[in-house]
Amino acid sequence: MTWPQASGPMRFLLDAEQRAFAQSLDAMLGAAGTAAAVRDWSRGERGSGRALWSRIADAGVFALAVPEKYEGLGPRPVELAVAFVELGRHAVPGPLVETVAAAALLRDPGPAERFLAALASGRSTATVAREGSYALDGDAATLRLALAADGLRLAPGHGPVRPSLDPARRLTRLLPGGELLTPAPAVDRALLWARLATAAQALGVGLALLERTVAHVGRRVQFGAPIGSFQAVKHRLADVKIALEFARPLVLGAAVTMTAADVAAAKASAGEAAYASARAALQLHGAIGYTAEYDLSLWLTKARALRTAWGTPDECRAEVLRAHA
Amino acid sequence: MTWPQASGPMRFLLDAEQRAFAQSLDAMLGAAGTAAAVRDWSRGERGSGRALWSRIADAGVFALAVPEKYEGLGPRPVELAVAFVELGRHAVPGPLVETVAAAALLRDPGPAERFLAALASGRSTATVAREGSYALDGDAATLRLALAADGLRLAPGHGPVRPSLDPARRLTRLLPGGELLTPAPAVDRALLWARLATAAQALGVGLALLERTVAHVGRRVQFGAPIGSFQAVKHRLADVKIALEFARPLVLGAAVTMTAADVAAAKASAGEAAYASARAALQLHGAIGYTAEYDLSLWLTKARALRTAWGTPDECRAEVLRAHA
Amino acid sequence: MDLAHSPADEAFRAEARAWLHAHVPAVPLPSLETAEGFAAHRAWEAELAAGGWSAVNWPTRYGGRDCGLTRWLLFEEEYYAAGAPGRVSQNGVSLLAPTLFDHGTEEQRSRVLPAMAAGEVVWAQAWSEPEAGSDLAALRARAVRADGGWRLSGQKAWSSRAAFADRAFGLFRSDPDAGAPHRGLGYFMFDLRAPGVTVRPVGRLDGKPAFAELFLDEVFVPDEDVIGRPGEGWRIAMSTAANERGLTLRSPGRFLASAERLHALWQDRGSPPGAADRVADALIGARAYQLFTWAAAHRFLAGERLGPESSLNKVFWSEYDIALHETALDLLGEEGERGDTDWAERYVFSLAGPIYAGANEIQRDIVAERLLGLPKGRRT
Amino acid sequence: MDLAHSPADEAFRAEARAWLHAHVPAVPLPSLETAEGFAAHRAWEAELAAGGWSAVNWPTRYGGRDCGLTRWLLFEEEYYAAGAPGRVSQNGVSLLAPTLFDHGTEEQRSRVLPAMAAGEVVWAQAWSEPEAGSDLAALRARAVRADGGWRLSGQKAWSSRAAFADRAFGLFRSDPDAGAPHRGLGYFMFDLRAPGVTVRPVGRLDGKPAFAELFLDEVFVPDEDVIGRPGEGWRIAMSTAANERGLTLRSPGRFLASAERLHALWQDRGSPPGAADRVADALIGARAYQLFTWAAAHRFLAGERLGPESSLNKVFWSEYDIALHETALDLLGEEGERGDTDWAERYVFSLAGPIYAGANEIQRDIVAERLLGLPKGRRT
Repeated sequence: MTWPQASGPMRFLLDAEQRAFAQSLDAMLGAAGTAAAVRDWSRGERGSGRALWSRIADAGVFALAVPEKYEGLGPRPVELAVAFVELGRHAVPGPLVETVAAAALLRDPGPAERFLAALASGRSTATVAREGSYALDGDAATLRLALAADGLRLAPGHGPVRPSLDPARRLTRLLPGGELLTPAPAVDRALLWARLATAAQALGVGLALLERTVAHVGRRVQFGAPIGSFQAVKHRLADVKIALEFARPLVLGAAVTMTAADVAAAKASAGEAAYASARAALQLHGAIGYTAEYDLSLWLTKARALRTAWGTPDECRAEVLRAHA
Repeated sequence: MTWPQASGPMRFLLDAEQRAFAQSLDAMLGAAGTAAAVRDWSRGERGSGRALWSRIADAGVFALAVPEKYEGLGPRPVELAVAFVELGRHAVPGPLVETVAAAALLRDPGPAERFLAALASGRSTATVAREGSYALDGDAATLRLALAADGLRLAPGHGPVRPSLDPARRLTRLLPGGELLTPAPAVDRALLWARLATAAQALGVGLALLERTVAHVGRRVQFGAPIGSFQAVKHRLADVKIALEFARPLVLGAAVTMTAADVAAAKASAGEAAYASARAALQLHGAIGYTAEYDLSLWLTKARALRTAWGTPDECRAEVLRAHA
Repeated sequence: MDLAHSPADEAFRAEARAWLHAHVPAVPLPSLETAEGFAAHRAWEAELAAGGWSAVNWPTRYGGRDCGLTRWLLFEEEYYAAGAPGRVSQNGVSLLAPTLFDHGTEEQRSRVLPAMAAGEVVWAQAWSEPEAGSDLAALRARAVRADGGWRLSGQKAWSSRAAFADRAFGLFRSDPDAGAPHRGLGYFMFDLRAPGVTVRPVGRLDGKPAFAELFLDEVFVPDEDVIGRPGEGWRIAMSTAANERGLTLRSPGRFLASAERLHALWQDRGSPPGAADRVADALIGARAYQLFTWAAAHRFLAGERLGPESSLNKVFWSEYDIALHETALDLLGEEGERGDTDWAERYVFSLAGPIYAGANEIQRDIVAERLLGLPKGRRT
Repeated sequence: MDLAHSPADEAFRAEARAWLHAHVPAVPLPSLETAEGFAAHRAWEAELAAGGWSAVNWPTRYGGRDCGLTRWLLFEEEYYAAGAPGRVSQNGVSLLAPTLFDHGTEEQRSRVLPAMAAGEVVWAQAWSEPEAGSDLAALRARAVRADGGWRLSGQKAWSSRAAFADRAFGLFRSDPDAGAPHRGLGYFMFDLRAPGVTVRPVGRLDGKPAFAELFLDEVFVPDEDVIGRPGEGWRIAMSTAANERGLTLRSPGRFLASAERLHALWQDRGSPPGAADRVADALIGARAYQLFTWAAAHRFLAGERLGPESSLNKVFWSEYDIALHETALDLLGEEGERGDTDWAERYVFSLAGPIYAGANEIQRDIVAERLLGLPKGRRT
């Protein structure tokens, strides 16, 4: 059948520039070999992670969350989502999502003038904690933002570092008090940006786990054949592929509409798909996948952490239902 | 390792007599060829179903729910559960569970004297409806019991017959009014017996579906091999087997303890396992399994109906949590 | 990227909505799997056709509106949101028509398509055979050359709509000596009332004759009813099968409407929190399927060929559909056991999804081997 | 049938409960996958042994109570209900000891078992090799005959407990010329501190050294540390593997206690209705596993051999354990991300369940082929 061309402006494909942006990030991160930086970061050694951060900032990733008038390139959520898929695929450590959330919070002229350019350029990194929540990498971030009852505060420090199930994530509480930056921060907007970025990152993590597992089962021989030729293995990976490929348009679509329901749907779906990818990856790698020294672990543990970060699947489902009422 | 003998009276195996009872029911129902009776029953033709009923009653099945002093053999819930597994395996039609529930309800001396012996002997059949519920096969039962707000009533008749998803089950509403048999019927006891019998029946349905599917996939050739040699098919049936084999001890254990929590757990578990068996059976039979004329359909549709009869899985789960509080 | 529709597309959507609002029967039609319901659905096709809505994406000369893929998707959303009847012409419109557009002659198109669009001729598919389920290469029904045409003989199974339809299309072995089993097949259209055709309706789980067995005994088919060259049937059918699993068999509009119905049911039942996750997943899944389809449509419009990724699609919608209807039955509790409700009808229909149009096991093999590049194996 | 326990059994249970109540550490011990935790758990084994509770089902002459299977099950219920520490002697008690009872000599039992029961010698297992996961027939590490014993060389992987344990047991190829690959294997016990043994601890997902790689270079093992005849190791190991998957590796007491903990967590969190189904399923699953085990135990006591049905068991408990801990982490929300909680420790532990002791894919093959009788295939 000969379908005529689309008749309107609705477009649902990344354009050439967006695809090139993703490819250049992928190439840059691939060449950088992120695994060593992740392991350094897990030990509290920041050098390699900070260098990686600078290159990501130079590529313009954080600037996408910062308006042009504050030396940013944004707000451009679609490009941000595209970038965070790549950050997830390469298991980049650090308060990436939180820096984006900070950029969405700091939009009053005063704080914006003061902080945004540095966030866009990568000169500073930020963490953000809602009340009662952990601040990711509070020991590493240069800017610690606390959403307190009376507004957004610049926290004066952080409490002890607690380990996450993902060794590359370090959980801290922010100390109370500190300078009040704005009494009415745009919490909803920040949550939206944080959720979108987390969803995209989770999608990238899930894709990386699938890629690695496909490669592994093609190589690994048991009972005289590559285990990737066993039908049960094939079907499990096919199901992961399906889950990821249906999460992907939700993530990109949410970046276009930026509605609470679409972003929540994307987060729930990408979080579940990435976690399913992790479960399959662990099972099909067998014991080697269960070891910290094998690089697969960097993505496995992140998939679990991102599933709950910035909204558990059930919180996101509740948001979808709320928006639908 | 040499384990000494069990030191106490806790016994968790059917004894020789119970096993013989199950085998004789199985043999009798197998020889009777129940499929034709099920199809007759679906069309509202009762003759073959009534004949089957008599033979089941003669084997003592309904008497197990009737105390000895009313010409019964019971109450013997373990043997009843054993019998209902066989009734499920052979897809026997009619208000089997409801007749058991009626026997549990009619324990006041007056109604017991009047009705129980006939139920035990198979001379009468009963249906029971809770308020607002359907009475199964209300058009066929000789005794129609309604749990009304003011007690147990002998309903004066039934409304129009509505089809169930299981063609062998006919849903009716009981007409209001009628003779008040007892103002305080033992509703909890009746529910317990009905749930137990339904759980056992569902388990039998699930076992039959698995047996038939195993036979089918061993025969059916596609792409040059029996589909039962495909690993995805094997694993799906292995999962069904596991679900059924873990439902089985719940059903038998509940029959021993007759606690609300155990019976609810058995019902939830057997209902889900039987339904999973039905889904696998349909998928692995392919189109032939989707036809009404192929006998598999008799069990497929029953698995769906029994899943909700006398307590949906979620109602049963709620009962487990309530008992556990 | 931009997900907003143009004003012209929105105007098209509004026109469709208004027409549907005015014409969709207030009371649901009887099941199309019954003689009475089939007739009612055929009349509805005629009404759709009279309004110009029965095949909106076709060229106008065959009864369509030449409206393009985007508007077809919008029309489908409006169609199902309006609660409009199931399409008894689905086999023809989604399976045969694309084949004729790609492989038919202009004469065939002019003869077949307008009557299909008008609901005058309803088509059944005749793919499967008793011993060839998802394995089309095992087909055995044959076509033997005759004067001015062919004579078809053999048995076809699971022919949906055939109990009440007018004509059917399917593959027959036209050259038994061809080298490989998937060669030597021809693609034929034939009359279900022609001499030599016996139609035996087969009831599905709820007893309704949703399909039939066809017994063909030297059924004459003129050359004009062969699509493409005999011997090329397999290749032609594969392109149709890809289509079947792809964009046009299950439009997102269906599932968006189903999810809305489920959400309304959940609310009617007092929004039980224990089912909240499954209801939310239905809403999320419908949105995912919509956005996935838009993306696929735009890749298609950009010139990409949609190949094995249609297998992702098939597995997703078929399992989604069952899960949604299981949730509905669970929400209905005891009422969910009734066999005479719309929910029951849709549930039974959904159960066939993972079986037909290429069983999901085969689709997963395709995803694993062709999309993930896993090694081929013997499946066993 | 009768599920009530005898007064004597109930008295035994009460005795165990009282002892545990008085002795279980109030503060949980550090993780047994750390040096500090390992030492604390070894001390706990000694305390258990002093009370006579470290191997209740063994004959008294080896340090047990000869209490029978029923009481062992009751003891395990009490043990886990009391929140008592994980058993660092598990490998020895559940895997090596049954092998010695069935295949060892009296000298071996007298020498090995009392020290094991006392926690003086903690055992690691050394089954797997880097290229032989679930495929034991592919083992390559070898045993070469030497004066008065054997010399072991090669590499073992995923040796649980080996980072801190004293001795290990496993299979080595003692006759490379044996006809079939699963013949010619010997079952050896060896000292982890013997000359030629290098232990390289390997961290699991949370970095804790839950297992180790072992490199053996001509490690001398005297004849007295060979179990059974060399060449029979495969058969001996298979009977141990059946045991491992069977009754004694995961007692129902564990899961009953886990389900209780989950239920308490759910209540602490305000009984969120969205998780009610999963919490109920955890309670139901634990009860199912308990009753399944009782039934199996009674069949065993009645003289039946527990064969491939242990595969049902393995798949059930391993998937159950993960689902339960996933539910817990979900209930914990953001707190569930923490890596330093008991829930996190148990979650990470549970993830290994479907992999070790015969991967669940293999178990499902066994269920399908040996319990359902489906045709063998090439898996691919």
